[in-house]
Amino acid sequence: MKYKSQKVAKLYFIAAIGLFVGQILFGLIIGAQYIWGDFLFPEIPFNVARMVHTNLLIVWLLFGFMGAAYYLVPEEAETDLVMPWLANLMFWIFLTAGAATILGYLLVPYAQLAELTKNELLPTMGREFLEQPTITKIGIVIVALSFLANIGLTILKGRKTVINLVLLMGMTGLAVFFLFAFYNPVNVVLDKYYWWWVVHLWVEGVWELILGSILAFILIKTTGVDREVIEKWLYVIIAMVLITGIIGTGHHYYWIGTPAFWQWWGSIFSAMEPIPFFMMTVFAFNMVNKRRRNHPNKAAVLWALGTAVMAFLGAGVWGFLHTLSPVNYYTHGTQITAAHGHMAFYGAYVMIVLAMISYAMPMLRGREAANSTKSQVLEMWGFWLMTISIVFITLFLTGAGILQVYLQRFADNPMPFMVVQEKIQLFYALREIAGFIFLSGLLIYIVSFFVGSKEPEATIEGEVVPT
Amino acid sequence: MTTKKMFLRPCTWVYLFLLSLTFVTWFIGVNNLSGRAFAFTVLGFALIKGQLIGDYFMGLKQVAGPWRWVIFVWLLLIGSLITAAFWKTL
Amino acid sequence: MAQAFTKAMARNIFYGGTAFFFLLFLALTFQTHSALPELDNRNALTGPQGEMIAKGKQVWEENDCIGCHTLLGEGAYFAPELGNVYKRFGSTDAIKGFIASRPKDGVPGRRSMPQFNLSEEELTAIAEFLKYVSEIKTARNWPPNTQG
Amino acid sequence: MTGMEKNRWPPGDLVIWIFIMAELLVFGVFFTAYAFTRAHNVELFDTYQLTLDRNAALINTLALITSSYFVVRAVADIRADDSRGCFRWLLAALGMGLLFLVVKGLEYKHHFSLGIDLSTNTFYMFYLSLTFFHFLHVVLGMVILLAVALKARKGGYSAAEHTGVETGASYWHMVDLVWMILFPLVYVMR
Repeated sequence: MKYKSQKVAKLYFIAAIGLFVGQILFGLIIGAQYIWGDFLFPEIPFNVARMVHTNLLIVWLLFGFMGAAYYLVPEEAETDLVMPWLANLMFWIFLTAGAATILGYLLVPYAQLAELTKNELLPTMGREFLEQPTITKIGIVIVALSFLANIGLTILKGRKTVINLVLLMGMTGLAVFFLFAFYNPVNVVLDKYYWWWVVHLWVEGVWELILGSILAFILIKTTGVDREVIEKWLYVIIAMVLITGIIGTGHHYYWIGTPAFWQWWGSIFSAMEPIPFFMMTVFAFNMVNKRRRNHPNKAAVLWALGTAVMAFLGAGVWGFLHTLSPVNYYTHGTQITAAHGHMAFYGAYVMIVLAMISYAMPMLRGREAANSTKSQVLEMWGFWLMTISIVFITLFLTGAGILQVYLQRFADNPMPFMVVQEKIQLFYALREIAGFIFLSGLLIYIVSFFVGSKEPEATIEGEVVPT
Repeated sequence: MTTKKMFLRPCTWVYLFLLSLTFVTWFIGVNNLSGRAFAFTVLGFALIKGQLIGDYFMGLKQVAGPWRWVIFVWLLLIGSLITAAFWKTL
Repeated sequence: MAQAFTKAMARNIFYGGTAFFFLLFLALTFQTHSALPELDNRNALTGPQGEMIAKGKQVWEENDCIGCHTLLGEGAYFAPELGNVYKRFGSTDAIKGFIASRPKDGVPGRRSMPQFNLSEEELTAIAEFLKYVSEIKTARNWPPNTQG
Repeated sequence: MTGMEKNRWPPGDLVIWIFIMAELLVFGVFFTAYAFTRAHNVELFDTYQLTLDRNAALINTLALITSSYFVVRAVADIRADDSRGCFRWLLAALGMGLLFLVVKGLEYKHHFSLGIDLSTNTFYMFYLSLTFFHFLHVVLGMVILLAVALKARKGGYSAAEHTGVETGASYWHMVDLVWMILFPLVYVMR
């Protein structure tokens, strides 16, 4: 850790991991409700638990992104944060607002929450992933603006690296596109059209800039490869991301009442979306192979490579599976979508945040560069358990989805939704088991922070063999 | 100056050849000539034009190795796919 | 001769490509807006009927229906598609009857929709809203069949 | 880079070639989609193809080929260290590009005056999508050529270092190349 103000990242990372645990617990609850329909009914209905599951995911990833930014921006800019106090203040505001919102979901019926928060003044609630009360949304905008001011001014003051600029663009885009969350017309087609400007242009657009810049930062730090090379590829990859991803939004405009030309535009451009992910995988492995030194933090390198692979599989391959409009005609809004969502979010965004935490946390806790070998071994156990479980969760949901598509949409005598759900129970049960293994991986991951803290740091063994 | 001429002269010939192929294509077009013979002549012309642009204008003729073939492979691919799609309808 | 592969060029392509494709996206959005009046059933949204549908959308949102159901394929996958529920049930009365009759404590061992205690006006509003959605002209008449 | 010896890499910055490949991929998919969709709607496509103006397409093809040739001359000039010549040929190429835009613009004006848009029918969806996507590439290519031309006028390139000229030229030839396929495919083949 070179700059004192980087320290604020630690709070953000701790909160991120804490909320991550919450997300997984609620994931297990809704997973159980898929098997036992009356589980926790009517105390915690499915929609409430799901809302907690998805909202916690978004909030903890945002905590992770902000933490990552507070750690890497000063180091890249070679100057302290301009307003570390603001970063601290915003942390507590965001955490309080987030916790209050989640408690609101859990403690009062959603309709009552809408009434309490005066949703009728500016109705924005009740849309998928944007369930937060309007007042929370305004809070998010304020937090985002303060955050942008903080890192933006720091970047302006210091060295302007490509990584910092790309990160700043990503974060700015995140804030700008979130504003479409406030547009909620009665016209359902328009509502959905611009809803995707938040959701798609986030996860298949500006978030990928954030992902790319964090990945590039970790690769520079852990491989010692020339910054020039890494930054050049970063530009190429994010250019491909946006070239394919912006028009790729069209793969959400097939069946919501939008005109038919989107079938073609959406199919063609979104079919190209795996290309940048593939480039990212090749890039990450290339850089690690060309490394100038071995970094003692093996766990961080593992997370970084894992991100590249799993993002390609989850976002690239599983996305491509159902992105072409003739396929999507059958798969739209089924468990296939859920399968893709789980692996893509884990592979791209969960893993990059954990990679950054893995890289930065030892320094934030006063280490030179890495945790002890013992701690790292445990962390890598967590990596494998979580990653393998998410692969199985994805496979089981894909199985469920294929069967659902066949029985409900493709067969000669389509069956009703609820009948089909009973027939695919087995997959849901298997998914829940994989979910518990995921939780065990997560717990081992957390334990790794408390194990071997007294032991000496891992050291580099052997010299780099140039390839 | 000789190297410049060596580069330009073939390009000029290619340019004139491209113009003449274009006129033939246009002639087939304005007279609404249809059927396999005309359609695939026109497609063949287009592929030849593409290859000439790649080889001479883009300078791929002077390249050895995989990049030499990017345009060729692309033309081959879309040429076959378009042929496959048009074949039965003509 | 060493091949040029410069960061400056990569940067230019990033900025140029992004601007290019974003403008193209805006152009397609403009096209979409001019095509929507034929498709999105906006005529239903005028007059007192329109107010009822607006109220219905509010009921839909303030009870987080999307947290279990899909609407034109978007939402959660825990409960049936509702973009075509009007066609599946055949009438707004059937929809109202279904929502009003959900048991307060659920059905043992099975998924059940919560009892939302909606007023008669709210029930009418949400049923009208669902009717309006079912009359949006989706491409290829999605969903593929009445089961959704 | 004046001799006739073989190179390992194509002219210009390698990044542009990565994007040329990406662009060709997109256009290739679009062309294939056109061809196979036509195979399912032969009558519709053949009927509406007749409403297109082949004379305008001829002028546009000639304009792009000529423009490409002018760019070749610009590259030849800069390789001979002639910045002024390079600048002039690039201006001429830009003029041809402008001619393309005007002619294509008049075609669009005609279609729009008849109320034709992407939702009219499948043929027009493809015709407008393909040509408009290409149209925007012409605009983008012209912006690139203009930037290169202005730098050339200021003497920013030389026989020793003119990667920028070759980069812009490669992109422009790609725009030309795509039209070589688009013209027969959409306007002529039936």
